[in-house]
Amino acid sequence: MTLINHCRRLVKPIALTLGAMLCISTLPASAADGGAQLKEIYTKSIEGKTIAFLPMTLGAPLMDTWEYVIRTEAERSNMKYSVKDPAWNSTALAQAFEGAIADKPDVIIVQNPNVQLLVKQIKQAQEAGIYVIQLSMMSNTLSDGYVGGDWTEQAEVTGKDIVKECGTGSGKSGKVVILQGELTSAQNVYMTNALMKEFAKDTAIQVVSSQATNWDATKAYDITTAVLQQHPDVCAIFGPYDIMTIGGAQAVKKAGLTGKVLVYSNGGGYKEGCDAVRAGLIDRYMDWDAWNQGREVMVMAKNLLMAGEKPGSHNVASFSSFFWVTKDNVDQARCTDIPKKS
Amino acid sequence: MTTERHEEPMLRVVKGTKVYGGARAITDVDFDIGRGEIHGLVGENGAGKSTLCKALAGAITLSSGEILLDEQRQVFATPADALKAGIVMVYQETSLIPTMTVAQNIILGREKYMTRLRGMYIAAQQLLQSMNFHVDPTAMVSTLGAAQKQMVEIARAVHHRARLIIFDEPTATLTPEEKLHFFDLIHRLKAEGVAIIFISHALEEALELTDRVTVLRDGECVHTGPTKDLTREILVRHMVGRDLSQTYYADARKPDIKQTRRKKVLSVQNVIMGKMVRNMSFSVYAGEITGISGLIGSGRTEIAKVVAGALKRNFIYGGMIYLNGKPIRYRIPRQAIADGIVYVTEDRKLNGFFETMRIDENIYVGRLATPEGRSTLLSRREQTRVGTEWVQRMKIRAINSRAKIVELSGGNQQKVVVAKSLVQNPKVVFFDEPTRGVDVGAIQEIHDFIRSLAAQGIAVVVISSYLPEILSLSDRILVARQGRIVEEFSAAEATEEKIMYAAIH
Amino acid sequence: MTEVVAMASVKDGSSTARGPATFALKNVGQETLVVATTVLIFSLCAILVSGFFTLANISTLARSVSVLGILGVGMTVVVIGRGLDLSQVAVLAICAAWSLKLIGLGYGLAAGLAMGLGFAIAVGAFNGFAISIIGIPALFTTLASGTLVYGIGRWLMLDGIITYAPENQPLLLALGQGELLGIPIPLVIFAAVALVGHLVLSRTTAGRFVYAFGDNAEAARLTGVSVRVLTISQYAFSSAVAFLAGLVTAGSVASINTNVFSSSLIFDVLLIVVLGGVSLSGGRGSIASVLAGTALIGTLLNAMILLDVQGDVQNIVKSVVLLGAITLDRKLHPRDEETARQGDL
Amino acid sequence: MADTSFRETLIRLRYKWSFQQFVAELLQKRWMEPVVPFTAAVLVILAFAFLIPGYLSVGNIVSTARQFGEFGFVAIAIAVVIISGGIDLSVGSIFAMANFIALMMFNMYELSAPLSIAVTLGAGALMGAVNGMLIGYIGLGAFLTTLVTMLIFRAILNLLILRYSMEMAISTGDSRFWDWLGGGDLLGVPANILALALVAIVGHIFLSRGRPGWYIAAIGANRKAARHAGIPVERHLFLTYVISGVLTALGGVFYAARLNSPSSDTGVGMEVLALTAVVLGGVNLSGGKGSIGQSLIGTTIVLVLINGLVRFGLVGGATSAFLGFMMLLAVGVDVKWSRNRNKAIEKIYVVPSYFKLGARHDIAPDSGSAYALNNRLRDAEAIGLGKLDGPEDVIFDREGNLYCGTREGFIWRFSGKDLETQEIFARTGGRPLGMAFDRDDNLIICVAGMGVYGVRPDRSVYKLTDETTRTFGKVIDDSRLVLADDLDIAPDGKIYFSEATLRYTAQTWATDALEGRGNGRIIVFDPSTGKTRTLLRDQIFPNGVCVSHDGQSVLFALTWACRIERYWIAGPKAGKLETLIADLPGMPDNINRASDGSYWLALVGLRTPAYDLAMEDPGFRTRMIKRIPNDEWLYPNINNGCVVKFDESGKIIETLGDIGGKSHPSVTSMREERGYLYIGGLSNDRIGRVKLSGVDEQWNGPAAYWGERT
Repeated sequence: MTLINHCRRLVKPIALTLGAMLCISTLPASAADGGAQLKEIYTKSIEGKTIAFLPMTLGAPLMDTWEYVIRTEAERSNMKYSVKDPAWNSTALAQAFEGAIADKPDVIIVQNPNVQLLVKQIKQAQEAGIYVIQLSMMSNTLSDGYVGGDWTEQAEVTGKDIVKECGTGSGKSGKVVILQGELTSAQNVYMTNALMKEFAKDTAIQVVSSQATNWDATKAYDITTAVLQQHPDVCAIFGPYDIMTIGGAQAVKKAGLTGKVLVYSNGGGYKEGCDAVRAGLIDRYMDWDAWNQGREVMVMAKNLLMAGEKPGSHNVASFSSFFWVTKDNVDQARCTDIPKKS
Repeated sequence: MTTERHEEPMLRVVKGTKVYGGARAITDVDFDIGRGEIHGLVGENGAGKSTLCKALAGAITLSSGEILLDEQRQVFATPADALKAGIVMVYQETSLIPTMTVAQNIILGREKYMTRLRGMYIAAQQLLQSMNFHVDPTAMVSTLGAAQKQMVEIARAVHHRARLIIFDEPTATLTPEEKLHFFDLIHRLKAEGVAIIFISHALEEALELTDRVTVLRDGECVHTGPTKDLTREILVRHMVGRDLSQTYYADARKPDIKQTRRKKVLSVQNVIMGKMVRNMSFSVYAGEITGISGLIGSGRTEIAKVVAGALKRNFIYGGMIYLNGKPIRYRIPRQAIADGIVYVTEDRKLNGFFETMRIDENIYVGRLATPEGRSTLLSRREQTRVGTEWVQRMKIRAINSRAKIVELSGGNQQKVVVAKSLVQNPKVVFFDEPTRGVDVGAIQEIHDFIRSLAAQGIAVVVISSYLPEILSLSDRILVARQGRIVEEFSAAEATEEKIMYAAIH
Repeated sequence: MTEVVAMASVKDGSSTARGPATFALKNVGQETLVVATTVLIFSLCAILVSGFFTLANISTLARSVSVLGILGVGMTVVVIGRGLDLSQVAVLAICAAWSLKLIGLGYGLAAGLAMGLGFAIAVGAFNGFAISIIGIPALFTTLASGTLVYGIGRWLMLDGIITYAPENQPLLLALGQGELLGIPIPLVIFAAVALVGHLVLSRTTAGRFVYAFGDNAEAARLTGVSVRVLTISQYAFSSAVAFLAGLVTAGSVASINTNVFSSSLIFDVLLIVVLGGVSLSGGRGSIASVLAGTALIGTLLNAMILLDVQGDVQNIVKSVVLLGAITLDRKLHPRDEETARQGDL
Repeated sequence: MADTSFRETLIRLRYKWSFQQFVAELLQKRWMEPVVPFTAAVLVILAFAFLIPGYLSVGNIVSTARQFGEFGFVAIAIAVVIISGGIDLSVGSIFAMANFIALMMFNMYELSAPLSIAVTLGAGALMGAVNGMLIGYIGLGAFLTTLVTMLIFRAILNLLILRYSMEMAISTGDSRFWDWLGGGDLLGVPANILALALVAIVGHIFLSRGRPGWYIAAIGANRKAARHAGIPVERHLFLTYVISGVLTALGGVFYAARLNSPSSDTGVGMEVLALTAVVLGGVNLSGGKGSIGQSLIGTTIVLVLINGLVRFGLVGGATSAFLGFMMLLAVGVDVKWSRNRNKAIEKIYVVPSYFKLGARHDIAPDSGSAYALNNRLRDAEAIGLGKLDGPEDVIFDREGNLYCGTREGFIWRFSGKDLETQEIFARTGGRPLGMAFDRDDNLIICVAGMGVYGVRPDRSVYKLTDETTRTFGKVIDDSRLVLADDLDIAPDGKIYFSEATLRYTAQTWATDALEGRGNGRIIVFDPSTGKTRTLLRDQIFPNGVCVSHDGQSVLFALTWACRIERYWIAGPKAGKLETLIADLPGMPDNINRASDGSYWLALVGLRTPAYDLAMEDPGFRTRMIKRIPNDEWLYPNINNGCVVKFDESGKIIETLGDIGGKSHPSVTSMREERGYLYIGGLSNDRIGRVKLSGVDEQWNGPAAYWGERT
């Protein structure tokens, strides 16, 4: 399932606007009794407001992390909070979004499954006076805000690393396996395309298999097993989603090739991902810190509320940072683990 | 074999042959019928009457031979072709749409592109009532009884204004009065120039109604001629292929009537089940054959099923059933079988045997379902043993006991069904139409077998609508009508007339 | 006229004995056809696809289809009994995941597995109850109970979509990853389940009753088979087998993703069952049919992975093969409109 | 009845309007089949309205309705297929494919909106045709075939999306019509709901009244029977799947217009959801039964349920759990319900009500009352003995020929000096009952089961009427004439006739007595306009009808009520109804004019104390009906009757009886002709003739009424 989508051409204007927004929002704070007045403004514009969160699903580590952070932040700020679980179904998500508009919350945080879904609904929400922030995934319509990663950039970094490890001069076979998620998901497409561009720069790199797993670890396991039989000398395996890639990594481990085949993946830096790195299943793990993204999106929501502009009048963005986690630094990494629900 | 006909026949079959998976159902049959003629088609079960008629109606296609309509060669690939040519068949197993109303069924196939429902119901009511068929046109066909379904079929054939109507045993489910209306209808149709093929078991009807009669035996045409030259005896001789004195029912009455002290095994008292069984009471004695006669829908099948646990009697006000003085109420047949009560079905194709299994496997399943035959693992030896034993005892004619049951003739299939129940060592056996669709030779064997069961001290109940069968088998005859036993005769005093009178009045 | 009668009586009784020796393709069962196709495709792959005909790959092939095969065995038993079990995948996911969770919470391996198995059997028994006693069609019952079980599992029994295998339970992982005498354990389990299924169906009274019931339910009831108990047991068996398949799945990747519920896995199971020639109208087929179907699908899938054929193209190939098989079957055994059973789907 | 006690009034009120009868009649209606799912739908909606604030807000209803529109098409598609005895699992894939193709045509190739829709529907038809070819013509099983095509269509769609998704992501078409389809409305009703309503109405008419619909249902219910009826099975199965494909594609078009997103997960699992919806609505999975309305009810339940649960904010699992639970619950109840529906109707069909008759007159021969019985009918001369089967009514023409109808539907004529020539004059079919001659010597007959028929002197039979106006607001359609009983013709030519009961037939009419309720009516047919009109409703078994000597009023007998009523058709009291004779000692049947200006009345049977008592206790009769077989029920005595004569004021003048019931046990009619009285009986085997004394020996009914022939 699509996790994140990004339109590169939007990056610059959004970044600029974000800066402007931050300035505007801090202006009233320059009065005499700064602290008290600011607190009053904050309280007035934040408390009792409603945040509606619409992820693609609940029950997966990434979404659960976001959900936890957003919920606790909202509770801390005395905001009302609601969440819907469309269970991986984009039609249900659209339905939930329309339902949310009818409920008239103040901010909707939505994870858009693809670039075209919700185009009309976001406009409708804004016309109804609701701020819409997109988390991790964008649509063709600019909403009031965006928080998430830049997939192309991440894939470029990953690709360069793979070329370095496996390409000309590394002394290795140069054989690479890509475990795609779902072929049609935009995130998958952006990452795969960027990777292939990087690989094209080095003739030694040879992609021996590029199969869809539909985000399923079992399928990744089967595919990897079969490919490793045929090409025991594979240099690197890349999977764009940690939970699914673990299946492929189990196959590597089963084949006794741990350490010989480099497993690349990325994720939100939650416990499950870190455990995989610690267990030696994933060698290079690109962590884009889902916990932090949850914080960022709440900050953005509060800023929008305090600024009080008409929804749809500004578009702001915040692109998440990312960093490599390997076995060496995994103990220093945050590896967030949300408390289990009782 | 003279046919006194002056005009060209309307429809002819020339050397019609139909082969079903190797077996010939009809062979080189020549048949013809003229305008406004009522043509009787008689023969025993499996003689090929239905096959011939289904070919005329386009339900099946002949393997070889020709059908000529007005001397034009016709190929009926589907019933639709035959309908277009004006040939309608009224099937024995009624061919109605159960989820549609009576009126819809009547006009189905001849309806307008859009139908106005109220007009349809009124028109259907007029049609049905004008034939004195008392059926509600708005009723769903699935809620009708057998006789009413038959009436709807007949009404449909009339509505279709066919040139040729084929009636396959139309009177089997009708009461004498309904038959009267039906015969009147046939005569009116004849007067309108409609040709009618009339298939019947009841030879008297055929002799009374028809202009000509064709007799089929074993798929071949053995006689065609004007009805006025025929008598019942001649017909039977043609049908059976033997002299009358050798035929089965001629001298079937048993000379000795058992009058010894009888042990009452089963006692049914005031049993009520829905609409079908209303206050049924009778008793069954060991070593005796009790015959139950009655029209279809008289509750005779249902009471047998109630006793054998296949149907449940009303929970309150449902009456009592005693087995050897002990009250019983079964939820499922398994319990009845455990107590030694078995029911041999009237419709073996529908719920009699397992078509994917061999003879011995079928019989062995029956054995396995009893408390004494129960075992966790199958035993090949036991299977072969019961298979061989019962193939011999029932004189089942097959290459061996491992033959597939679908390859057998109707009579042999019936014997397997009987064997499957008798292997369960019953104390009380209900035979529901034990010889329906069974060839003559097998009838006698099955009857002999039923008698030998009684001789062994088993209580036997035979349900049949065929009076000669009841008369020849039973020690005691019960007559069912409208869900109750209305009359009881001893074998000595019973006659066909008495039974028939009791069954309908 | 008497002569005619006499002549006819000579022929009497010979009609049933007559019957031409039938042979050729008409008598070839679908199972044989599938086996032949499998052998053909297998040989072609062995020659044409590099890396196919190696011991390691064959073992991979077998391993990858064993979950499908295990489910297929359960499904076959139900389908022979004229039923259908669409709740298998939900049971596979939820019961296995629940077991893992319980073990993880420290209930111990045996207790965890027993509870998972117990829940699975309860679901199967419920299916059988709803079908045989309430009278809801099997297709619908199992569809609904699958949804119900998945929902309850996700809602009340499990924490997230994915449940991870508890650490320090090598036995659990071995179910999916281990080997026994060089044979992958999933394959061993598949073989064991298939053997049990085969023995139950062909050597026990219960198995014979399943065939009888699937062939003619009413006849079975009248013969004295307790059809309700039978139906309940066969769905319970199917569920238990699904639970086992779930453990194998969980073992191979050390986790189980309940999202497998919304995949097309159940359709693949039906595919192998039907491909092997188990009739959906009941009473016909055997475990051997499932093995044949599994082998064909396994060979095809493995070869296509090796050839790096795109997943959707794989689906198309797979589907067209099935369509071809059932079309050929229909051509060899044309439907007789006068005798066909009503309601064959 | 002035001394009616308070308690009795209460009881009377309690039974006046019967809820049970209302329910029984409702249950008989075909559209009541989905009553369980419909109730479920209402309950679900109410539950959510109660639990979720703002659930019934306009905004939410509209947004739910928009999804309803798209999904509704798919549900109808799958319903049609299930009715045909098949199943279509490929609808989800076809839906997604249609969504994609519509967007591709409209956005990428920038076709006009109508053209895009046409192309999409064509594609839907094509995909349906693939299914149809395989299932209809090749004869594959529907479940497997559509399972496989589901996978194939989905795989092809994925390949297409893979190939075109980038181009489609950036291109957008522009059309106001397209936008209206996706988000517009007409008078607040969303566009797709309008389209769905249109399709549903047209579809419903086609399914319930149109040839293709009938054929599809017939094939689904019994394929062999359908084939025997000449239905081209293959072609209609093919057609079914094409219809399914087109309808699904239409849903896909609206989805495309609304969401504008070619997601690859579009329509995944839709087949299961649609199947759920349709089955919840009560469409029978085994084929042949079901309607569009049912599938839409089911759709409502499913969508409202999902929508409500998602809005509840429950986690995904809970939604599934509730859905699964509801599915099992609703279908389980529905299965049990449909299995027992007919049984339920049967159980509650007969609805006894409270009815109290007045005191019985003494009828003992020596009682001296006007009703005192004698044996004057016992030695009646028998006519047609043994030939006739139930001459209910007897009548004479101007020439003195005697006519009667029999149970077989024949009209017999007895002619000659001593009526010695006996012949079947005509055949009407049905059960000929009351008769009268009109001005032109046509014999007009009430034929039970058929209506009012006429026989011309040349023996040709013709129909006058077989239908009357439908009562507004009545549950069952009462326009058919079920049991036309007796008639008479007013001087202006209008035919007044009675329909004894609407709820029972000529075979089961006696059961009507157990109800003691007004189930019959008086109807008038005007031959000059050909119009039939119901005059009086809710009459307790109206039977004999007779126009008074002066032609100003119509007398009619209420059999179970033991009353004679007079209805004024002319003069100052026109339109008024009054009771002429109450509390007769027996059940009145036909009334005919006598030569001396009075009237003859047949009493079909005499009242008994036990029966009178039973009529006052509906509970007793209800128990009796439920507990014992119907041939052991307590019926009114209709085995012993008599003939009485009364004058214009209702005074009884004379009584003729047959105490032992030897020759005329029950008397249903009598006619006076030239000094004789002729007696008919519903179940008798003869017509009786009794010489009357002191009457006009030349009197002939038609001549006296219509005057000499013109």
